[in-house]
Amino acid sequence: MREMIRYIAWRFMVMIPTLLLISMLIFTIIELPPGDFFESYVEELKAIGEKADMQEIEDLKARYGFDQPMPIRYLNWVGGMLHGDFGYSFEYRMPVSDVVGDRLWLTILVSTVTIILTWLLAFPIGIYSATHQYSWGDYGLTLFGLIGLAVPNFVLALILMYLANIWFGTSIGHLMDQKYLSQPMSWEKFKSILEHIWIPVIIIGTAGTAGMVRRVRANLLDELHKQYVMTARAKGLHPFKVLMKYPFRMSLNFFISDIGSILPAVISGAEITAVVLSLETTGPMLIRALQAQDMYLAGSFLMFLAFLTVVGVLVSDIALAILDPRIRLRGGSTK
Amino acid sequence: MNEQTDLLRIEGLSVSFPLWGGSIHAVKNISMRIRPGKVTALVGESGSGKSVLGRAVMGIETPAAQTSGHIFFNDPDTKERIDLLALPNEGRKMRNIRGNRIGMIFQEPMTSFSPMHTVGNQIEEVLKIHTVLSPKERQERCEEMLSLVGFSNPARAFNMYPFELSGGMRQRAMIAMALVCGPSLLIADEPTTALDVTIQAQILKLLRDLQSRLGMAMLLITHDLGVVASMADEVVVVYRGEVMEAGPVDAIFRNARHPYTKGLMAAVPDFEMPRSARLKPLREIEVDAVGLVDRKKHAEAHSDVVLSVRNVSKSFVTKRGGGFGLGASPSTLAVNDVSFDIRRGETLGLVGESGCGKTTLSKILMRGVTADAGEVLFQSERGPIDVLNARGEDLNLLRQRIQMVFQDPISSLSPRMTVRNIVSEPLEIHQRGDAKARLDAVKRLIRAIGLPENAMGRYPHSFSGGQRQRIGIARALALGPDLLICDEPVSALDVSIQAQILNLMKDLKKDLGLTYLFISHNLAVVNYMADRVAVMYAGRIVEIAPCDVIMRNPVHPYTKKLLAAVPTPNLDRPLDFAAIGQPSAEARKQWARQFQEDAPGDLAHADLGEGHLVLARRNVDVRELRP
Amino acid sequence: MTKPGADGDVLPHYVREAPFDPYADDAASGSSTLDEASQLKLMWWRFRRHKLALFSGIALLIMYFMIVIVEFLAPYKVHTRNMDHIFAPPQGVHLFHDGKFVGPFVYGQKMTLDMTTLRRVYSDDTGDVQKLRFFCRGEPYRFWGLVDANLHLVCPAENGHFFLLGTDRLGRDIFSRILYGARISLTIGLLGVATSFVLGIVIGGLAGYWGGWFDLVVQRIIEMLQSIPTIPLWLALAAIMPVDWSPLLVYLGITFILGLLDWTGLARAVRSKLLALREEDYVLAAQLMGAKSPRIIGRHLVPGFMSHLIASATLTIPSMILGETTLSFLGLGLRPPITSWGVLLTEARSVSVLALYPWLLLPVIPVIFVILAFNFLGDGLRDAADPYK
Amino acid sequence: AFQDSEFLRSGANGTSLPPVAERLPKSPRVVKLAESGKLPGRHGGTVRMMIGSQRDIRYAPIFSYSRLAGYDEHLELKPDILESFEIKEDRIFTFRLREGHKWSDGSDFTSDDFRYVWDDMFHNKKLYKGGVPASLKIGGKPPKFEALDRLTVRYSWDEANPDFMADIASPSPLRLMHPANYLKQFHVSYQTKEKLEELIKQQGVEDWVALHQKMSRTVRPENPDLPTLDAWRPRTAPPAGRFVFERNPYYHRVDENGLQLPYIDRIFMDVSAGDLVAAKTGTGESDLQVTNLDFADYTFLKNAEERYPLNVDLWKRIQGSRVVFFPNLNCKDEVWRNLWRDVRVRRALSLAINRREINKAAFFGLARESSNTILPESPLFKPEYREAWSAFDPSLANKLLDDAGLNRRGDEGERLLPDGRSARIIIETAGENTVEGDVLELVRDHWSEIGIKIFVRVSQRELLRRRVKGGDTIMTVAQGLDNGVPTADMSPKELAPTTDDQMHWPLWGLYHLSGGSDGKPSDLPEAIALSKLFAAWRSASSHEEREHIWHEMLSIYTDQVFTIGTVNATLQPVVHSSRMRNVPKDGLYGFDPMSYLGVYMPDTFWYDHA
Ligand SMILES: Nc1ncnc2c1ncn2[C@@H]1O[C@H](COP(=O)(O)OP(=O)(O)OP(=O)(O)O)[C@@H](O)[C@H]1O
Ligand SMILES: Nc1ncnc2c1ncn2[C@@H]1O[C@H](COP(=O)(O)OP(=O)(O)OP(=O)(O)O)[C@@H](O)[C@H]1O
Ligand SMILES: [Mg+2]
Ligand SMILES: [Mg+2]
Ligand code: NI
Repeated sequence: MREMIRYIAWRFMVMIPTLLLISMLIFTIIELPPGDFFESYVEELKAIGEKADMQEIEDLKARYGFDQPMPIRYLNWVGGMLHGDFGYSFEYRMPVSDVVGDRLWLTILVSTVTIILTWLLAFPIGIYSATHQYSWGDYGLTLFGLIGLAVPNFVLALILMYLANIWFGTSIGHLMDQKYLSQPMSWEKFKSILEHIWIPVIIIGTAGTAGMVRRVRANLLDELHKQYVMTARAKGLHPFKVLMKYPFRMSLNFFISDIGSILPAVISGAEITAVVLSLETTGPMLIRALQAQDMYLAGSFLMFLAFLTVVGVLVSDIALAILDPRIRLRGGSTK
Repeated sequence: MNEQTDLLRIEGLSVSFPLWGGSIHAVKNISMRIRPGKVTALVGESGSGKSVLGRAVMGIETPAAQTSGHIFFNDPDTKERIDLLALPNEGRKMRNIRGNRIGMIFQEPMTSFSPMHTVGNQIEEVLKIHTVLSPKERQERCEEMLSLVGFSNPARAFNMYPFELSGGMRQRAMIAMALVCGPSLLIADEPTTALDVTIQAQILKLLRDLQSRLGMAMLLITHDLGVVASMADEVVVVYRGEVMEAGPVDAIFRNARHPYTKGLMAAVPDFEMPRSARLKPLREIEVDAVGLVDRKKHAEAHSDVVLSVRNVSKSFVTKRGGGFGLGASPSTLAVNDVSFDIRRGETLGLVGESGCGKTTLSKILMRGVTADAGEVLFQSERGPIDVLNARGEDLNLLRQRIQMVFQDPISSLSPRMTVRNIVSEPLEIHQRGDAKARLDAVKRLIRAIGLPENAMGRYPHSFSGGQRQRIGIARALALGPDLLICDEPVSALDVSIQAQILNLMKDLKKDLGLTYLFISHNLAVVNYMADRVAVMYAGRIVEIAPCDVIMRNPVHPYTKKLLAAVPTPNLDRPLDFAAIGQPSAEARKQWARQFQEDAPGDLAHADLGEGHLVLARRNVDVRELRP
Repeated sequence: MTKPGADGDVLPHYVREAPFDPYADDAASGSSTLDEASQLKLMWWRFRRHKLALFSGIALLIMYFMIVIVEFLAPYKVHTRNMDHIFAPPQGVHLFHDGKFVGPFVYGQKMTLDMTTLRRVYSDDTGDVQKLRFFCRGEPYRFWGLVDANLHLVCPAENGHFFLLGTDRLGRDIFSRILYGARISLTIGLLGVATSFVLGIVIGGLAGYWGGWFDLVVQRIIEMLQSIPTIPLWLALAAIMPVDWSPLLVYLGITFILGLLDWTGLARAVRSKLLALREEDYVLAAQLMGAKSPRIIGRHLVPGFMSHLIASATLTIPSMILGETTLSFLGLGLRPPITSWGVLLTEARSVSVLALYPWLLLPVIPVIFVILAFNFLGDGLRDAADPYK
Repeated sequence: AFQDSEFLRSGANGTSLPPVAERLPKSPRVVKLAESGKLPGRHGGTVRMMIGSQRDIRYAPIFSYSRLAGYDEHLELKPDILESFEIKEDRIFTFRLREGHKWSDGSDFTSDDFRYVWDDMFHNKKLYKGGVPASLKIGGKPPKFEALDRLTVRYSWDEANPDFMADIASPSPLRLMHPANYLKQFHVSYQTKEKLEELIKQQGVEDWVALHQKMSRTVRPENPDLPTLDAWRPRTAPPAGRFVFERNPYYHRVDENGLQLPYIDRIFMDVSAGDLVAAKTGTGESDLQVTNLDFADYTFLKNAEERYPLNVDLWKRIQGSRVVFFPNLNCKDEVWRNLWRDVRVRRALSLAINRREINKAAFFGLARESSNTILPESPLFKPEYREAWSAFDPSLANKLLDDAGLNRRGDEGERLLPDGRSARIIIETAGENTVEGDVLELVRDHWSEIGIKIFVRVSQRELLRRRVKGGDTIMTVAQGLDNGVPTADMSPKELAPTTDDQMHWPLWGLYHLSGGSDGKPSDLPEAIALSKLFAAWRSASSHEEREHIWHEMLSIYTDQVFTIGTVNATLQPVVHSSRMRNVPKDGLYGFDPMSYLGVYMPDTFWYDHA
């Protein structure tokens, strides 16, 4: 136990340089495409023939140090973030934290609902598939899941959206009817959200669920024949409980090792879907920010994801050690 | 009908495993019975279907197995007669019988526990399923059971993970698990193979007690005819899935009639045997020991000591038990300041109590476990190699020159490699010969250990315990090492096959000059094999001497107790459970003062001459030690 | 054999009468065909039993063979436009005309322009029977860009048309385009899968097996890579790809780099599995035999969770095949004239296309088919490698 | 006899307002609908529109199109906010405001609002570092500003500034006036330090400059408090998914019946993904949609007419050409540069394009095959401009190429360049629409007929621009002339090298733009001629003279085929609720000078039987 606490503390220490490195990486990635926000902004305006407000652009450029060399800009950015100042969105012309606003909550809503639904579906189905290998049920569910996997998300999104509109008259796209968009929460709005949310959840969730089902199944199949399963059966344990307590727990290994990337994966997997469905989540905003090189918005957002990942990885490592006592996190291999 | 019916009647049971191009008939039309409160011993050659039969009774054979026949179980509680085979396999009724009415001790305790859960959790589970006790009561019951099976600190053992236990400890935990519900039938598949004779006696005594107190019947599957003689009421002898001879224990032991039974009896090594005599296996396998392994004659090293061990220590910290960061986790001193030499061409026997650190020690010698302190030197033709710190070429050399047979055969074999790949792996690693030469070598080895050649294409899990053990031996022999560390190499073998293997090992030693470190609980085997014997107790070597000396003239009280506890396959010399079935921690208190340790560092080795060393108080007079 | 005495009786001393020969062949052990077979051969034998997997494997082989001779199989070339058949719906293949058997034929399509909705309306002209020709001379092509030829498996009737799956907005035959698209979809994506697998297993394997500082470093790298979503990476990569690369090369590069970045999830799974497995005795046994890390990982540890690997691989394939659909949403990725299934699918990017010309979604079918095939193949491989089967 | 909207009278919104007659200027602008063939209407209703992103609320002031002076449907310049204006020698511009005209908050709109911009903004070194905006300077010199009285202002230059009025009437004009009353609170000169600090903090900005900028933005109406003169005033502060605009109670236009415009009370701008707009419009979620729709969506939308109360019309786009090939006359590749400078090569490529096929495939045959030039809707149009080298004549093209020295052929029948390379053009595009892709697909075949192979590369727009300017591209694809319906009074700058955005001669354009400090002077006689003509236009003093110059430039431009056009007058679906009146059946669709809907006066659109 004490070792574990020491390990956690130590890992927290390691997190600092990791995050620093990540921030550098993110910064470079954002800076990689040629030009900066203002250039692309001006280009975009020009494309439709509009003139840009050069005065303000010059001002912003100077204020945000676009004339300064890259390392200085990097330091400014990181320094700001440490103070809780996530920078300024040029596109929205307001502080990043204001821009993200509601979207963050909606993103978290969609993501959690998706993740939970994925788990709720994937585990039972995976277990069923493994224990009833090659039954019709197994084949049917596999087929279903794989079709979900094989149809690109955007196609699925278009189809569902179209059908939902035709069958249920659900308005196309978005997380709620547009009339509720900037309204405070109300029963009506909630209902509208419920009416809309299932589409993105299904779309984002299918691929993940199918993948998870296949993985759970595969891992369980590997464990089902182990001697300790026999032991457990010899105790007279109910087969389902046997399954849950022993092979299933063993097979969770892969799942737990992945905790760190679940959230980022769901969020980035949802990006295209969110764009197609025009969801009020952070995905489209991130893509837009990236394309427009609205660097503070994109950067801070990516940093947020990175932070989630890093914490997720830590949680995953700790959970692994708790799950499987054989795992020694610190030591090297014996030999 | 008689008033007292059979507890279990097996009628015409057959079990077969489909396999490529045919199937394996592991059990062929066997009928037998077990009477309430009695012990039926099932003996037979390794691979003859004993374990399969046991599993079939429990209904937990792999689904791939095809089973036919009847297994009637007369539940003494409900007075019902149930055909276990006819019950739905995972039905409530069957589950209620499993673990509750019929307990099972698996042959391979090492792998039978889930590595993810503590021993306590897994034992307690049985109670959770079948009783309505509160968690606290359950834990108490478990701890009580654990202490009955010889854990000196049951509360601690409760919280340990299986891989933190020694082989014998796991086996005892397994026994505790099987017994914790007080079943009316216990299927004990080799319950004492990993136990030293003193603990074995203790366990047998426990079983006896339960038998008489609760009327528990037992199907005792064992190779140890001594145990059979001491425990069994009826004996069934099986060979290749069929019953050869069956009858009351008296009839079998005093009047064995079937050639197989007779052969079995004859193959038992015993203390009276001259050391040079060969054991008489049922079937002698012609093995050309020299041609068997590809052993390059290396230039003889200067020293006649192959391996010298100096002051080696190792302690383990357990994963759980330390509470939440409070206080240091308790650590076990598994090996405590051990020093000895192994001379070229000799066999050093290592015996000792279960959990005393033999396996740990042997792994340290192989660098499988890193020692906390100490030094191990291996003498090669290139001069001495510091085993614990060797690198590069030296290490590579070591890996070829020292091989090990693991105590736990199944877990030391990669589950996803066929036997052929397993046995040829060392050859591949060290690039001996080409593919064809390797295949030939594998074939020779497989034959030498008495397995059919078709075993090569099968995976480890489809073998019997004894067969797997032999695969492990074949693998260890493949490279023709200088030093072979055998951790209980024959514990799962019936006496006949054991004789075969021991003969083989002796031949190799004679012809190729192999050196063995031979860890065993079977003192008769040690007596037969070893030139010198070291006795370990609680991480220390308490006595080391040439074999004869130890066997006839032991000095240390533990050694004495050990020798007294050896069961013999002789109905006239049953074990005196009352005397020897005493837990070792208690026995220790009765040791003479000169062997007791009051403070660390009290004890040192006293030289009694002829290479006979005994661990005793520093200042003790050597003469005092001799009784 | 005999009964073991009646209930409760004293057991009679039974001795089997049959002659006993300890040297007799062990009848308990089955055949001997296995003797010499290597593990691979054994697996192959077992794989063969898995009919669905075998079938899938063969189907995939056929598909891979087909992409070699696409020019011959496709009735049209990939860019052949039929300006008079823009957005033509799929043509049904008929066998009987007027109750008479004619062999496979299609009816000619009549197109009328609906000037209010600006839509081309097609109807079957049942008077115009266009018999399909087989092994025929049709549109000339350059086989593999080397040999000029004009032999096709099937061609439309002279002066006729044959659009099995309809046409797109430039009147290009979707069926032919799917066939051509297979070339890229079935090859490039797999490169990414392969890269990410090799890396995932090697790096994850070493990290899990060695642990210690190596693991620490690898885990931090993984954290870094995982924390950056693919889309910014894509954008950044696309920006730094040399501009004078052809789109195909760029896509190849991106897939490859994605493969280089995609290994993290797998690596973590491998690692965490190995962290547990490396404590097993058989690993110790291999170590003590002197096996080096790659061998231990490759021969002992990785097979232990083959199922997971196979499942992961089959799951990655669709995302690689369809990877470019995401890319094209960002305005990157493959572009016409390069044709892949993903490119074909992105043509159906809007609800209006979906509503009006649903046949543009047909390229989904080969994708589903391939993924199913890979999946069942994976199942078969899994079972073949499973010793317990 | 002025009438108010129910919406305002109900008082639900805002505090009670003065009666409508007091809110209107003394002499409001009376829009005579019946005269222009439209129907006078009634008040009421809400219009839902969709925008592709939040920043597209910038369409609001464009649609609303209230300018000091603006174009009408016939592109004639009329005073709008101004009561009248007076121009002398194209130098002196005198504006007269309407008496009693008020900002949307009820404060007076006077010459002080101009003065504020001139003195307190343009001449504030903090707000405008470079002083008066460049577009107001002629020959580097700003005009003289005078506020003659409360309602009269004057801007006068030393030289002619013929662009001034066009700029004022453009979709996004330079703002000469701002609500001084409101803005003074954010200005150091008028506000106490403490109060300013407080406001800065409240708005989360860094200093008063940013504060002032933020509060005074008009291009994107993000500040709902900023008083406006537009028909609808913003009510929503971003970020939001729906932006609400409400009628401006002080709007200065009335219809002939005395109803204060706009008819429509509210506008909702709903943010949606650009790709979804068509789909949503097709399900009746938009009452008036022009942006984010494409010709390809027409069929879908038209089908939706059956299910939803929609009307789908087709307007004409005013671009000179929908897809244009720009040979880069400034490219680094010397061989190509020389070829491009040879007019025969440019003409040959133009002749080799089968424009009919493009029209048929991509535009249902409804667009017009044309070079990149002005449309018949422009008074300057002549058929010869359209037909210049735009017929499909591959044999002539072949001949021209042979003559130009590209007569050697390679193995695959492709022409060889003078240096022996095969004639392969890498065409670069920002790849923003499918039409371009389709046209390229077709042109690939057309040009391969004359032995020219093309390869398409897509890069990001900025990257593309950079490469063009750097001379790294040989040929690019983009849209044609922005304004295809110019009058002689509009600047012909697009025809001459004037900016570095001109992808056929970026360096020459840059030279002009930088006043000679950057780029390169054009050395092609025809280009030089165009520059000269452009200069002449700027100093021309009469309409006729300008018209003459226009024609001359057009004829050089099209005859020289500096840019290779394909089709123009492509169609743009415009969707409106079937109950909405006064939306023209066919209009011209474009940014400048149409301001999209602007010149058609959306404030006169109204709902029937609402
Ligand atoms: N799952 C299986 N698949 C195929 N064959 C099996 C399987 N399990 C056991 N066998 C075979 O059945 C036979 C009997 O095995 P069993 O384990 O019962 O032997 P045993 O009598 O217990 O031997 P030992 O004393 O060595 O433990 C052996 O030949 C073994 O190879
Ligand atoms: N990985 C471990 N973690 C913690 N304790 C361990 C570990 N391995 C062994 N031990 C402890 O070390 C002691 C010695 O174990 P070892 O396996 O060497 O015994 P052994 O002499 O081989 O016993 P047996 O005869 O029962 O196999 C035991 O008390 C055991 O609990
Ligand atoms: Mg057995
Ligand atoms: Mg041991
Ligand atoms: Ni209309």
